[in-house]
This record gives sequence, C-alpha cells and structure tokens, in this order.
Amino acid sequence: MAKITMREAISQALMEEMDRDPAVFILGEEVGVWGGTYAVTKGFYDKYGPDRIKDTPIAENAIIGAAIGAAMVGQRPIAELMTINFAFSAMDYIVNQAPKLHYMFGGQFRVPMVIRAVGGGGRQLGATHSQTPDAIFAHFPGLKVVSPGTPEDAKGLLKSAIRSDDPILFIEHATMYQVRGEVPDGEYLIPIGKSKVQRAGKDATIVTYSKGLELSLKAADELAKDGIEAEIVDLRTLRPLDMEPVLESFKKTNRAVLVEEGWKSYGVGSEVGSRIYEEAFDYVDAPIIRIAQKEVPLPYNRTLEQAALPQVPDIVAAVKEVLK
Amino acid sequence: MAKITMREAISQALMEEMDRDPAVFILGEEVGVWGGTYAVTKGFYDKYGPDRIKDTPIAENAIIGAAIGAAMVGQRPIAELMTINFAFSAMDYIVNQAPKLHYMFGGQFRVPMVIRAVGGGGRQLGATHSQTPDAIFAHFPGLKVVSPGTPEDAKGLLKSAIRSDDPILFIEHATMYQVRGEVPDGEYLIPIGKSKVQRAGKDATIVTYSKGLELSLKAADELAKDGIEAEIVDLRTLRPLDMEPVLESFKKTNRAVLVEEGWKSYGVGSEVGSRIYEEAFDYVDAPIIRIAQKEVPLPYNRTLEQAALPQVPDIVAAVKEVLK
Amino acid sequence: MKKDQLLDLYHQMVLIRRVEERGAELYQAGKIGGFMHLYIGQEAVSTGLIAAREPRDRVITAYRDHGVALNTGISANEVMAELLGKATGISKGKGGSMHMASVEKNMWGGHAIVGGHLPIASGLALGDQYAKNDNVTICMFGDGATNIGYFHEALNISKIWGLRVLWVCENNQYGMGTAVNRASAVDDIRQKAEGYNMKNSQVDGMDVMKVYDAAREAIEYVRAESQPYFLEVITYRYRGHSMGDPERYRKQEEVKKWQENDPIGIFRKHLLEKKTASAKALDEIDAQVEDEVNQAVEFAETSPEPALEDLFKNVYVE
Amino acid sequence: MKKDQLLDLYHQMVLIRRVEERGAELYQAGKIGGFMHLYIGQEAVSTGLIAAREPRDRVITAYRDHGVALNTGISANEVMAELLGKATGISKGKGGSMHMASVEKNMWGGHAIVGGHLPIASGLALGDQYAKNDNVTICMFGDGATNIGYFHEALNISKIWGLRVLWVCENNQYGMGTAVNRASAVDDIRQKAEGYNMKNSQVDGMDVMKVYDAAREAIEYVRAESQPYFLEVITYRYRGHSMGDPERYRKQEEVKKWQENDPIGIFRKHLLEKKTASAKALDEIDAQVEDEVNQAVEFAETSPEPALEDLFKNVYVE
Ligand SMILES: Cc1ncc(C[n+]2csc(CCOP(=O)(O)OP(=O)(O)O)c2C)c(N)n1
Ligand SMILES: Cc1ncc(C[n+]2csc(CCOP(=O)(O)OP(=O)(O)O)c2C)c(N)n1
Ligand SMILES: [Mg+2]
Ligand SMILES: [Mg+2]
Repeated sequence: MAKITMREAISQALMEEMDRDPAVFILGEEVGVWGGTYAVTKGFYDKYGPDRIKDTPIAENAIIGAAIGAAMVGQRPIAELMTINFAFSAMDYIVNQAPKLHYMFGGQFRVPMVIRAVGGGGRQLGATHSQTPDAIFAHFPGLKVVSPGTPEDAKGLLKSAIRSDDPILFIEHATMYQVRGEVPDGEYLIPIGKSKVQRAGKDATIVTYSKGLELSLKAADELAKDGIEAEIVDLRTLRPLDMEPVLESFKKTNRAVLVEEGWKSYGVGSEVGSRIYEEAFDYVDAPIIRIAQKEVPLPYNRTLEQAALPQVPDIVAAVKEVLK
Repeated sequence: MAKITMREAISQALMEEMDRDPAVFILGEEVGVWGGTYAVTKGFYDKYGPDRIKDTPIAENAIIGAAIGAAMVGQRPIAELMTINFAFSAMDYIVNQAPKLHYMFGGQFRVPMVIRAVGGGGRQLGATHSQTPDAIFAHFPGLKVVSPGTPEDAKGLLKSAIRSDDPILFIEHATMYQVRGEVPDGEYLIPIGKSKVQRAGKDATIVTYSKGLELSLKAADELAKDGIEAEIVDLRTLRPLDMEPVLESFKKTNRAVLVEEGWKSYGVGSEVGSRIYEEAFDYVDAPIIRIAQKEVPLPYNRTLEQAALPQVPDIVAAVKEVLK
Repeated sequence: MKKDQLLDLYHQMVLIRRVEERGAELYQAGKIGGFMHLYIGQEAVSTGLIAAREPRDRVITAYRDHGVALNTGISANEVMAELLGKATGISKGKGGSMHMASVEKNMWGGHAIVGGHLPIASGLALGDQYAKNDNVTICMFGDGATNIGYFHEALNISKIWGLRVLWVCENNQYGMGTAVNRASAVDDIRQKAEGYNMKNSQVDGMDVMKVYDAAREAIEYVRAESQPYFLEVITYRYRGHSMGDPERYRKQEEVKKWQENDPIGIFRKHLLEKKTASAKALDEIDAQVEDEVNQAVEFAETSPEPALEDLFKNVYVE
Repeated sequence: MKKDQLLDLYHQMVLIRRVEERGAELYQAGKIGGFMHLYIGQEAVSTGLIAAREPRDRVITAYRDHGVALNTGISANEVMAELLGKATGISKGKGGSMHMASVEKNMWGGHAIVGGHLPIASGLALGDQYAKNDNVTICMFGDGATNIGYFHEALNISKIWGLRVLWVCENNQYGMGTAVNRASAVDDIRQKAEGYNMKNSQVDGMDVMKVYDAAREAIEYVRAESQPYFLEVITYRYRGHSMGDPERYRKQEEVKKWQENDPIGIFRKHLLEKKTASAKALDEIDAQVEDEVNQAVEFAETSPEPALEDLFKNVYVE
C-alpha cells in the first residue's frame, strides 16, 4: 500500500487505462500542453502526444458532443470539463443526449464515455464558478454519477468508469486533490454503484460523499472525543444509488445525519433521507438532519463563503442533536 | 367567474400585462407569425407587432441571454422556451447567470424576466422531448420556479411573475392547455411562493403540483367513493417552497402521498418528503409515499410511455396504503 | 451511373414519398403519435447524397429522417413499424418518427435537438480519425439549425482537427415558420462556412442528379484532403413543418411554385428524356412501391407491441 | 484630442498597471483569493476603447476586467476593496476580481463564463432598442471566446435585429494556454464576422491612439447605421492567464518581444515626441498614480468585511 494524493490516484488511473487500451483518449480544455488546470494530466502530453491528449477550443458542447460521437463508434473518450460549472454550457449533451442514446434507439448505440468534472466551493471563485450541483445530474436515468471521497476510491472507480459501456459523470472536488490516502498496490477496480462504510461506528450514521466525507471524518474524530461513535457511509455513486450499506448502518444506529456540500433544497440529502424513511421507517428514532450549503449563490468574500458552506462543527452538532 | 382553459388563462395574463406595461415583451421561437406552437400567443403578432412579439432564431442561449440583458436595462422580457427540454440548451443562462447577477454584483443588477417553458410527457415525443425536470431548476437559489395546476393559478401567478423583479421560470404542462377552470373576473394577482389547498379532506394529504394536481384530483374523486377524504395541497411554486399549508394539512392527517410527474430520484417529492419529516416528525403515522415517473428515459411507444408515467390508480393505491 | 442505379434512385424517391403519405394517413387515424416531420419535397436531397456515399461512410441527420432511413437501406417495414411504435421497428418502438437509426446501415440516427447532432457528427469523424480509416461522415441539418451554437462549435472543431465530415445544410427556406432571412444574418447559408475557412458550394436540391454529382465531388474532397466540406442544398418542404402546422407563414402559391419543380417529377422526366426507362417501366416501379408500402403497413399493424418489461431494458448497457 | 484628455489616457493606463501589480503582490500575500486575471500588456485596448465612448454607451466584458472597471470610472479604491472582498468594494465583496460592475458608470460587469456575456450584450442593446435611444453597447471578449456557441448566437441576433453593439475581440494570442490557431479555424478572428455579413476591421492594440481612432469610427458607424460592428484588436498579455499559470505554452522570448511594444511605453514616447507633455510631467503622473494606488490599498485593507447577515442579502430583489 502506498500513500498518495487524490491527484496522483486519478492521474494513475488515467495513465493505467490509457496504457491498457489504445481506444482511451482524453480531450478537454488545457488537458495537454498546459498539463491540466489542476495538473492531473501533467506529463501526459509528452507521453501520449497531441492526439491522445487532445486540447480543445473553449467549446463545451463540442467537447462532450464529440466525445459522444467518438464513443458511439468505438473509442473510449474521457472528456474533461475544466469545472462542473461549465457542465451547464454542455447540459444538453450531459443529460439529454448521452443518457438517452442507448435507450432511445432500442439498444443500438453505446456511449462508453467518462466526463471528468471538477466541482466544489471554498476557493473564492464566486457564484458562477463554485457550485456543487451534483444532485441535478443524478436526476437523469441513463447517466451514472460518481464522486469519490478517497484516493483509493477515486482510482478504482475511475478505472471502472473508463471500462464501463455507459456514460458516466465523474465529479472530483477541487479542494481535495491534496488529500492523501492509502492505495492498493497494482491494478484494482472498484465497482460503480456501491456505497461503502468508511468508518465504523454504532451510535449514529453519517451518510455523505466527496468533500462531505473529509468533513465527516473530522467530525467523527471530534465526536469520538466525547465518546460518540459515528458510522460513516460514503455513497460514492449518486446514480445508481446504493442504499444497502446506508440502511444496514441505519438499522443499527437508528439515527442519521446527511452531509453534502451542495445546496440543501432538492439536494442529495433530500433523496437519501426520503429513501431511509421509505425503507427503514420503523427504525427511525430521531428526525434525520441534513447538513448542506446555505441557500445562496456562493459569495467571493472568504468569511461569507465559509459561512455558506457546511462545516465540521455543523456535523458534530447535528450528530449530537440526533442522539438527544 | 368565467370557466376558461389553461391556454386562455395564460394568454389573458400575457395580454393584460402587455397592455398594462409597455416594457413587457415576448421573445422566442415561433411566438409571432406562427402564433406560438401551443397557440398561447395566437393573435398577439397582429395585435402587438413584430417587436413586442419577437420571433427568434433557434438559439436558446441567445433567447435567454438577450432576455437577461434587456431585463438588466429595464425591459420586462418574457422569454419562451418552446419546451423545457430546450432549457438544457440554455442551461447556463437559466441557472448560472440569471439567478446570480443580482447577488454577485452586490445588488446592482436586476433581472426582471420570466422564462415560460412547456414541460411534461405523455405525448409520445420520445426521450429528449418529454421531460419534467422541474426539480433540478428548483435546486438553484436566485431563481424562482413556478408551475401552476389550474387556470386560475396560471393566470394570477403569471401576472405576478411578470411584475416580479426576480428571474422566474414558469413551467406549463403541455397536456393541460385544455384543462378548464373558473377564473375570477377582472384583474387579480396570486403571490408567488404560496402553496394552496386545492381540495379539503381529513384522512390523508396529497402534496403535488402541475399535472400531478389533475391526477390527484381524479384520485381524490375515486377515493371519495370509498369514503376516503384526501386533502390536496398544490405547491404551485417549487422555489421558494412554501411548506406551511403542507405541514398544516399533514399535522391533521398524519399521512402523506407526494405526487409528481418527473423522475422519483432527486425529484420534488424527495425534498417535500424530507421537509415533512424534518418539520412534522412527531406527526408521522405512516411512511410517506412518493408517486413519480419510473426511472427510464421516456419511450415513444404509447403503452410503455404510459406505464412509465404516474397514473391515477397509483395515487389511489398509495393513499390507501398510507391509511393502512 | 448505370440504368439499374438510376432506377433504384427513382424507386427510393417514390418509396419515401409513399411511405410518408401513408404515414400521414396513419397519423390522422391516430395510429402514429408524437411529432412526425415529413420529407416530402426534399426526397432528392438524401437520395442523391446517400447514393454518393460508400457503405462505410456514415450518415447522421435530424428528426426529419424517414428519407435518410430508407435511403440507407432501412426497410419500409422497419420504418413503418417504428412509426407505429412496434417492437419490430428499427428502434424497437422506443424512438418513433424522429429517432430512426441502424448501426448496420451506418445510419447514426435522426436527432431531435436542433443542431444537437452536429458535434456528435464531428465525434463520429473523430472516432474514425482515431481508427485511422478514411470513412466520411455525412451530417445533414436544416437552415434553422445553422443559427444555434452547436453548429458553430461543431464546424470549428471539424476544421481545426481535419475531420472527415461532409456538412450538408438542407435549406428548405424555413425553420418551422421562420424564413431564412428572418433568422440568419446571411441568406446564402454556405457563406457561414467562410467563417471557418471551409470549402463550400451550393446545389439545387430538387434535382437528384445534381445533388448526387455535388455530393460525389464533395465526398471525394473530404476523403482525399481530410478536410470538412460544406454543401448547401436548396430545397423545399411541401408539407407543414410537422403534422398540425397552421402554415400561416407562407402562401399556397409559393408551395405550388416549388411543386412545379417536384423532385420526383423532374427525375421521371429526366429518365424518360434520356430514355433510361419507359413510362411503363416507371409506372411499374410506382406499383411495386405501392405493394411495398402496403406490405409495410400490414407488417407494422400486425407486429407486436414491445413487451412491458422492455420499458426497463437498455437504460444502461451494464 | 486635447492635452488633458491625452494625459488622462496616460494616467489611466499607468493606473491599471500599478493597481494590478499591487494586486498581484496582495494575491501572493494571500489577501486576495479566487481567480485573478491581469490585464497588464492590454491596457491600451480598454483605455482607447472606452475613451471613445459617450457616457451613455454601455460596456461589458469578461473576467479580465480591472482595466475596464478603472477606465469606466470605478475608483481604484472600489476596485482594490473588491479584490480584498470588502464591503466597500464595487460589488460589496461578493463578486471579487472577475465581477466588477457599476450601473452608474455604465459598466455592466466582468463575467466569468467564457463568451457567456455576449448574448447578454445583445440583450442590453435590445433593451436600448426598445427604449428607442441610440446607446451603443461595447462588448469585449477574448480570442478564445470566439469558438464557443454563445458567440455565434449573439453575433447572429445582433445582425438580424440591427442591434447597436460594438463587438471587440481582444486577440491576445492565447486562450489560457491555447494559441489562436490551435483553437480557431481562422487566424484572423475578424474573418468570423463575414459569416454574419458584419462590417469589421482589425487594429493594433498596443497603441492606444490607434485603438481610440478605430473605436470612434466603429462606434459612429454602429450608432448611425444601427448595425453591429466587429473590431479585432491585436494585443498580448504579459502575465500568465491568471495567477499560477505554469506558462508552458510560450517562450519567454515571445513575451519579451511583445514587451518591447509596451503600450504604456509607446504612448509615453508618443506624448514626448509630440511634445504633449514633458518627461517630468509624465513622471508626476506616475507618482500621482503611486499615491492613488497606495491610498487604494490602504482604503481596501482598512475597510470592513461585509456583515455576516449580508450573506443572505440580494439573493432576490423581493
Ligand atoms: C434546441 C432546439 N430548439 C428548438 C427545437 C424545436 N424545433 C424542432 S424543428 C425546428 C425547426 C428546425 O428548422 P430547420 O433546421 O430549418 O430544419 P427543417 O425542420 O426545416 O428540416 C424547431 C425550432 C428543437 N427541437 N431543438
Ligand atoms: C464556458 C467556459 N469554459 C471554460 C472556462 C475557463 N476559462 C476561463 S478563461 C479561459 C480562456 C479564455 O480565453 P480568451 O477568450 O482568449 O480570453 P483571455 O483570457 O485571453 O483574455 C478559459 C478556458 C470558462 N470560464 N467558461
Ligand atoms: Mg428548414
Ligand atoms: Mg485570449
């Protein structure tokens, strides 16, 4: 086991899959000569050349649209959206084309494509550049939405995504590239659509993913000081949503806090909460609490921005609340 | 009180506001010479001329973007999206520009704009043209999302929307233009952001909006035959979401069924259900049931399409289930 | 072109028209639902174009796709069954009028989002570039589609990446009810290609032979030069935009004027004048088409509906 | 142009540069966050352009907006305070570097979605058309922005509707790390205007007087003809795309070559040669700018943070 950063994990996944399968290529803005705006594809251009690391114009529809087309005829494109905020500039391709083509033509077309997109707030980028709108993409059947919280998961899930024959939106969090974690040696895959217990506990269940995992792990450490053992279930995939580990944990703890970075209303927690109530109604001992972003566009000012984002103390307080 | 169709109600609202305020104008594809693809603006072109009923190229970004710009300098544009499915082709303007401009520039800009969009399935238009993705728009603070279920509400809410200084997405349902209902004589406004009890009852609460209201009213009629009195709360506005009448009803009935046409996962019911549990936990006597679209892209074939859409018997059964 | 081929073109054009005329009847009878956009009047365009391709060349078009479907070799049975939403339809009843495709026939679909398939067309060609073959992708779209951003982005990447795409704008004078000059800053749509340094030309789309010749030349250029090409085809749709168009935007005289130039009529005359075929031989083809279409309707009507469990099939591959 | 005006232009250009140089220091010191895109090297563009407008003419630009903000009359204090996210910033600390605007100064914002403000610019002009005034909207954007669909849709409607927009492409040779010819099918960006039948020209953007003259002429045309105009301005950014650009895409020699053509240097020389001002007078302006910027930094640093309850202000008007 090596301890590497999220950035390295993602980078390794990309490289391993490009080495394995010549049909895999990367396209996007500044993925090549620049080395990727988050340096994830640093060195790739020299190694793979301008075709397999394809710099594109600033034209998100062309990027995703071309990736879809190339995928339909047998390539395995990885299209990079510099940030998920630019997904809105290619929305039709992401939710209305890629996820429908297989179904709508009676199974004739396949779109084996990964869209990598960097999301998240907390870097003072202002309202248009700081969103975590993951939930809205998960609304669309036909698309799979993956968002890892650890380097191990990032690597294993991304490799699976690249090998999948379905279109997958793979959302990374901009502030997590430096997060370090153990990664198995050698090749491994992690199946898409499986939630995972990232920390065992018996008192309360925290359900989260991506950046929320980082916050939740810290909160669990805090809670442990007070003798509270929180179990953390990481969704990892938002569609298809695997509720099994969530329900299993909840049936044990009977209490849950749902943590996400995006806005609370119509967010991930709305769905997860609804599912817990539907599927484990008799186990609910306290109202489930959702911890999420305040309902405002994210402001530039750092203090205000941090006030809008969910924080570790919010989670700690929520867990204590559900345990009351 | 006159009994008019939804189409007439919307048409009247548009005309009254255009007559009242010269700053109001309509732009969109085929709104003018054609008379609107759903005939909502039939006759407007002759009455108001090509400037105030402005036909546009097929360029959704230009339509919404230009409406935003015109609104910023004092006009009151009503931009029509031929269907809400084309909202994905202008997504950045709808969720990332219009809702952010007031906030991001410290209150300097205002975007008094209405986007009218026709949504809904059930007409065999296939996967890309049949969606009810209302929930995803409601995820974004800064935007208001309205979707009426009766001619009376459509008229009163649309007039309020046109007078509002905030950007508003106004979603109509394609299969409801012929629905008839009483409309007050003379001018009236209905405030945005207020849910409403559309049918009183004491046994169970149905929370719904738009097409779901039509289905729910029919279901309530069915249920009444079995002596079950369902109360129907119509959300009318998805953001801001007014939970007051929902909670009031629920505290009385202690049972709820949530009905929407869109996909269940990450849908409107997810949010409404979560809010009921959060705010009326002690009143819950049975798990809340969500009735919504099956998790598939909508197929062309009529039988399959209808099988995917929520139906009256589904609601009837769900109400009976929560009453068990 | 050989006689057989010429007669085949004639057959295809008549077939398209009759399939659509019958389709219109079935639509009125409530047996077809959704949106249905007829190609009547434009038959020479796809017929000429697709006759000029090699089988390995891909075709992709918009929702007005029955002609393309038939030209690429999808059978009238499969088209008709799709219109009726049957399990035997080319898209298994899930796509309907706007979404016919066949990987086998290298027909990459009708697509319903205006201009939405243009970046995808660039992608097909990009895929072929990676595969190191010399396939050409023929991408057809309307005049109205040239005003949307997708068009711009797709043309630009096709040029900078040297993609083998033949862009074919079917200028039928209107995008729904909007005349070209009310929606586009240039009347000659081909002029837009100048903004991408892209070779281009214009051709009369009512004459299948002219379309064929222009398409051959263009495809040759695309294949040899590894450069996209922009072909504007001047044509006209005789019917409304889709079923149920109030047609307030044009006068019937205008339609009549174009109908004097009917692509089937023109080609029939051409075949007779050149003595390629006798009137009798052509009438026989007409009759044969009639049988084919009758049979297709019969096939479609007696075909089974998709099974209810098919609703959940093909959401994902895995 | 009168001497005062000329010296004012000089003052503005030096002010932009010094505000940004200090901004860069404050960024490095961690006092400014987010993305910050410096305009250094391009000062002559917005300075010349905006000098040519009437106060009633609107300006709208991208995220590289400090120059435009200062040129339109937003004070160095307000710019600096916005950079530091203070309540006294021109956008109350909510916008930051990329989002400076002032309705009062007819500056309609920096906008961070590439090309996203172009349709909005058409909308501003459409609003003015409804208001029956003859305001011109000056819309600035980069070379990279001309490849996105927004550009296409915005230019097209400006032409078909006769909107008074002066489109100004600041061709600074790169969109981030991508050279123009790697991203655009045409090297001369102005050629794209041909696809919209739009009058256009190109001007040297390192010389403020040339920009001014070209802009005056263009604005006059737009106002008089009620037609859009496309002006390509050739320029260069000396700094990285934003703070923290590895700059692997260009050689330092290239930067140096362009720096020999420094817009402030050129203009200083011009003023001296024409004897508009003495070196001493210009040095005095430099010193005055120094004071102004010191004061702006002081103002910004001592200004209050927005109140916590401001977080919830201005989400909606109502
Ligand atoms: C993005 C988008 N906007 C609007 C529509 C609605 N619509 C369908 S066809 C059409 C007209 C297209 O005209 P044109 O491209 O000229 O093709 P034609 O129908 O004439 O073949 C419109 C506006 C759509 N399908 N997609
Ligand atoms: C839609 C969108 N895609 C990508 C980006 C990321 N991005 C910001 S600036 C930029 C380069 C723009 O280049 P250009 O238009 O030439 O302007 P310049 O920065 O050179 O002034 C990119 C790709 C963005 N902000 N918006
Ligand atoms: Mg057309
Ligand atoms: Mg540039």
